[in-house]
Amino acid sequence: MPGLEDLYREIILDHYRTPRNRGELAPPAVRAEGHNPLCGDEIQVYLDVKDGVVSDIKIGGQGCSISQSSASMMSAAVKGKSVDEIRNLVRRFKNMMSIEEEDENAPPLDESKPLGDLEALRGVVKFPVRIKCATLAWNTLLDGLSQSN
Amino acid sequence: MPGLEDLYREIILDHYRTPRNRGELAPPAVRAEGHNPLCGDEIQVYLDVKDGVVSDIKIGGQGCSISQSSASMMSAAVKGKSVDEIRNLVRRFKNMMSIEEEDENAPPLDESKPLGDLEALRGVVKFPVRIKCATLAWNTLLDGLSQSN
Amino acid sequence: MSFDPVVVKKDFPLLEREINGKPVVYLDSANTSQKPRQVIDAMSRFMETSYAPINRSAYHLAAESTDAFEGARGAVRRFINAPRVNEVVFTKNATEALNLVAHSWGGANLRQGDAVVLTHMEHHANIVPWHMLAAERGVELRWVPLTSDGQLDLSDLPKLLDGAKVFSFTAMSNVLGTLTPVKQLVDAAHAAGAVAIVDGCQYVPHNPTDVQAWGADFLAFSSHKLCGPSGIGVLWGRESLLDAMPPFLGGGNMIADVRLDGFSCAELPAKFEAGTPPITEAIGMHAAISYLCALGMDNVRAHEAEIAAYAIGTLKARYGDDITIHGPTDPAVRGATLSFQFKDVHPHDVSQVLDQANVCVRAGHHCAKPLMKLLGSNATARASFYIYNSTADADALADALANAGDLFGL
Amino acid sequence: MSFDPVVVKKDFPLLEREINGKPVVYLDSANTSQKPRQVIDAMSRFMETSYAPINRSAYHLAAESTDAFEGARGAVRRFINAPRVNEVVFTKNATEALNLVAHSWGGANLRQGDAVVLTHMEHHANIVPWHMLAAERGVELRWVPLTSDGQLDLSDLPKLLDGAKVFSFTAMSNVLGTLTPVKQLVDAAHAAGAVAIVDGCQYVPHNPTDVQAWGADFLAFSSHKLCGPSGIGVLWGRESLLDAMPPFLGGGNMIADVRLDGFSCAELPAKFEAGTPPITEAIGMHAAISYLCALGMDNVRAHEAEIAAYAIGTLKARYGDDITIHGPTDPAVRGATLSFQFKDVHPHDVSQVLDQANVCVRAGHHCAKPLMKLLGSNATARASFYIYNSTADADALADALANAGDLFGL
Ligand SMILES: Cc1ncc(COP(=O)(O)O)c(C=O)c1O
Ligand SMILES: Cc1ncc(COP(=O)(O)O)c(C=O)c1O
Repeated sequence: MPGLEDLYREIILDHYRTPRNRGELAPPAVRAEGHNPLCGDEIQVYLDVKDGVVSDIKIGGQGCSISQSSASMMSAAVKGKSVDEIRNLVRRFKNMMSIEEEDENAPPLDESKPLGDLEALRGVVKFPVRIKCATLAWNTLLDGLSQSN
Repeated sequence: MPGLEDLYREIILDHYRTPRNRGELAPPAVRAEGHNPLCGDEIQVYLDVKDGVVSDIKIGGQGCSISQSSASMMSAAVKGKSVDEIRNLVRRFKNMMSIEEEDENAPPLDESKPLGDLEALRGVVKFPVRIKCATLAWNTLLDGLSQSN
Repeated sequence: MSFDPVVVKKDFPLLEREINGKPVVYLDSANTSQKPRQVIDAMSRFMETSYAPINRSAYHLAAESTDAFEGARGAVRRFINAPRVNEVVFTKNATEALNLVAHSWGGANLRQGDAVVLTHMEHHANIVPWHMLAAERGVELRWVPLTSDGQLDLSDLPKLLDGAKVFSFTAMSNVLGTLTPVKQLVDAAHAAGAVAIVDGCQYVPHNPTDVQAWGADFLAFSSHKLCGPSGIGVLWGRESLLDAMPPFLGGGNMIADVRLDGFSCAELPAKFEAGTPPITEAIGMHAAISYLCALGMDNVRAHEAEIAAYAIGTLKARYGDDITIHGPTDPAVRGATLSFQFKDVHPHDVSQVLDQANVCVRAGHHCAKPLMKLLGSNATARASFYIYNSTADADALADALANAGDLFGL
Repeated sequence: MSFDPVVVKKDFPLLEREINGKPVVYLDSANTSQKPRQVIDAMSRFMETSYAPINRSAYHLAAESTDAFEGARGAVRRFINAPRVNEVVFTKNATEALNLVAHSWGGANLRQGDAVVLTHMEHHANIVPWHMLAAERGVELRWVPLTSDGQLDLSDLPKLLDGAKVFSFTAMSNVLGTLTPVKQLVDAAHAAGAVAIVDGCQYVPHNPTDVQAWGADFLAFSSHKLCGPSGIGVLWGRESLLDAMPPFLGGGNMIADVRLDGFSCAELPAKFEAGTPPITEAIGMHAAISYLCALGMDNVRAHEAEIAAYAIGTLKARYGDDITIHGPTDPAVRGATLSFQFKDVHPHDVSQVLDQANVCVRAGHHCAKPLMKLLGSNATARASFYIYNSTADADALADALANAGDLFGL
């Protein structure tokens, strides 16, 4: 069994204790809501999308250290990026979580930029039950992006 | 395992080959229909009930040697008897088939008269699956009697 | 034959049993199949070492058990060549699977006056749910008739399908052994704009199955007929159809959210799996599928065509016109399920006499009363063969039958 | 204690398992229970020697297997003291049992504007089926609130029940461990003219059950929580109610007759048991019931009251205000199912840390989201004890918890 240190990296605990971009955005910002039906974690992702760019993002909801820190890191990584860049990032993150690509016709993955803080979540793969915690925010983000179309 | 000779007594085969009281009765005779949902046996029992007496009975339907011979013997045993006598007989027959009494308030059983040919069906008890075949006609008879009330 | 049924039989502990000093000749596999040691052991081992909740708890043991459970889903996907694993829904049996489709897809899509096409050889599991729907909302049921040798009579199929919303049919008759032309039926359904539902209860255990080659929309089957445990069945459906369907049973696992004023559904397949699933049973079914795949489903089919030919040949040679075998005689269009009438002996009595020799056949309506009516009786005796039955079992059947005629003086 | 849980534990092979050299401390029995050797062996033995179809075929083996299956029904009847054996319906789990009642009794008896009363501590299995009915036909759901210590607040019960047709409630909360006053609730339901449905999932495995003493109308529970196999559950209902209800699933076994133009239903209990039932699972459940009865259900209850008191005492002594244990503290009105909040550590993380010590607890909403909302969070950690858990397991839980606070620097 892998040790807890693989899961609870210091940087994860930091994002958990001090989450970035907590809050809400008023309409016309998009609001997407995600549930982890297995454990009850809930998340709200608010997005301001202008000219194909996520100019602002806020996160609401409750969850465990993994889902909360993943949401926090995501918000930091996404803010100010273009929708295309973000979609690329979501795919990279899901790959890292060993989730198979669903869309065979997707464009080639751009892995040139470093993942930064997000790398710290790589250890989650060793705890398969927690993968759903880590990806909750990201799936909710995707939902928000498609609403903004 | 009990031998087949316990089941297929000569008298049973005789009633099977030469069933008594086959046919139908026209209305106002009562018509009751029974199914053995497990094997598909079907039976129709027609009853003329006058002044508390079954003055005539006819049997229709299809089934195996046990259900057919039981129906034939029943028709012979029942014809001309009073409804009370018949209800007593049905209870005796079911007892013989090891079926528990449902009605705790039933009157005491009169076992003074011999069962006659019906005794031959006693061997069916050793073949529990066939008990439903043997009792099909009797349950249908009960149904007919309650219709005639 | 590519496997030896006599060798296969050694994997099935029950078939070593003797009653009154004589071995059991099990010819009732169309009803339910026996279980190999591999399945029994997989279930015991799972309960002894890995049993834990599925999809609910986060500890190591629960993750292990969830993996094993979802592994079974993957095995089913491969076994029937379904495109996606989330299209595989575990039910309690094929009956629940067919009720699920009738209730959920039918409930959402069928209106007063819509037509559902069934065949005259369907099992009650593929009739009664449609009767219930018909009674509830005035749906019309239409019936594909049969030819005299027990195949589907397709001459009027386009007319029957005209305007129909559903065509639901068996891939193999549990009474006649008839294999139906599934791909052709699916194509005809689609040409008419109807969804094609395949009852694979009898087919899947005995033949290689490929839902994509068929182009079918739904497939239902049960574990207990394919050497797996009782208590679990499968509904496969196209993702797009399942996704659009309302839920069936409500409760734990099938929800995304529950509030005092309503609920929302989970993703597939959880949406259709309310409550604690048949966990150990999924493990057992996985072992059964692995067992069958190791034999090779092509070989299973070849064995059964052979044994059907042998059994029909033997019975006919021995009893001539005293025996009527229902359904097609050509082994190319039938499996090894033989319904027969012997002289004038009632099937129930036939089965009783055979039982004295421990030859286990079913007598009755086989949950196909409309077909019985068509055959002009209300019961048949049925001998059904599987991977563990050899020509010796067909001989035992033929031998034991002789007594039936004698006893009734026929 | 009248039995020694350390001795009982030796009957459960899985509990001898070690992960990373440390034994498993299984505290998730409210989710699903482990299986004793006696159950595992009964299932294996049945598949090895007696497995055959139920209620369909007439040969010796089938009669034997039918007897064993119906024997299980008799055992269930005695276990819950039901008046008649045909009132015991086998389902796939408790969820199906509750759906059956909601769909069939509710479908036949509830009309627009009718009220169904539930409690705020229900499991989704006793909520979602009523939501589905409510959406379908405009039925009103009313909720019995809770007191601050997690018991039912009955002060407004007569008002809530006024004009209600159904009162459906759990006999024991799967989150709080609360035992509800079943007889009082049944009486209140009847006084208001409502039927009383008891969700016995958590209660029946842990307490002596007597449906006649309760005077209840329906009872639902699952085998897998009472040391029996997955894949089978029970609905008990009063004969007069079951008799008057329309069928639920349609197919084989539940019919008296099927024609092209309709069908008629079989007698109880077959009417509600469509398709091939969970045969081996019934045998396993019978073995589980026999196992529990040998321990004595009074003793089981006494053991759990004791272990609940010990665990609550130990955790409180050790962690004081750092731990909040939900639900009543008096062992007289609770079972040994403890939901708790530890410092500010999220339950999911608590369970992860405990898992490092092989202490298996569930973290999540426990399929009771409305209750979670009331508790002001969306998850709890839950340790649930059963016959094989001793005070040593409570100590292991307390020990392992220390790490959770450390890790998060709390
Ligand atoms: C109180 C209660 N009701 C209903 C259920 C549902 O039982 P099952 O999942 O076995 O159908 C459970 C268990 O999950 C429960 O604890
Ligand atoms: C063709 C067919 N369909 C449906 C069924 C129903 O299967 P189950 O009883 O396992 O639900 C059967 C078997 O009984 C069958 O042979």
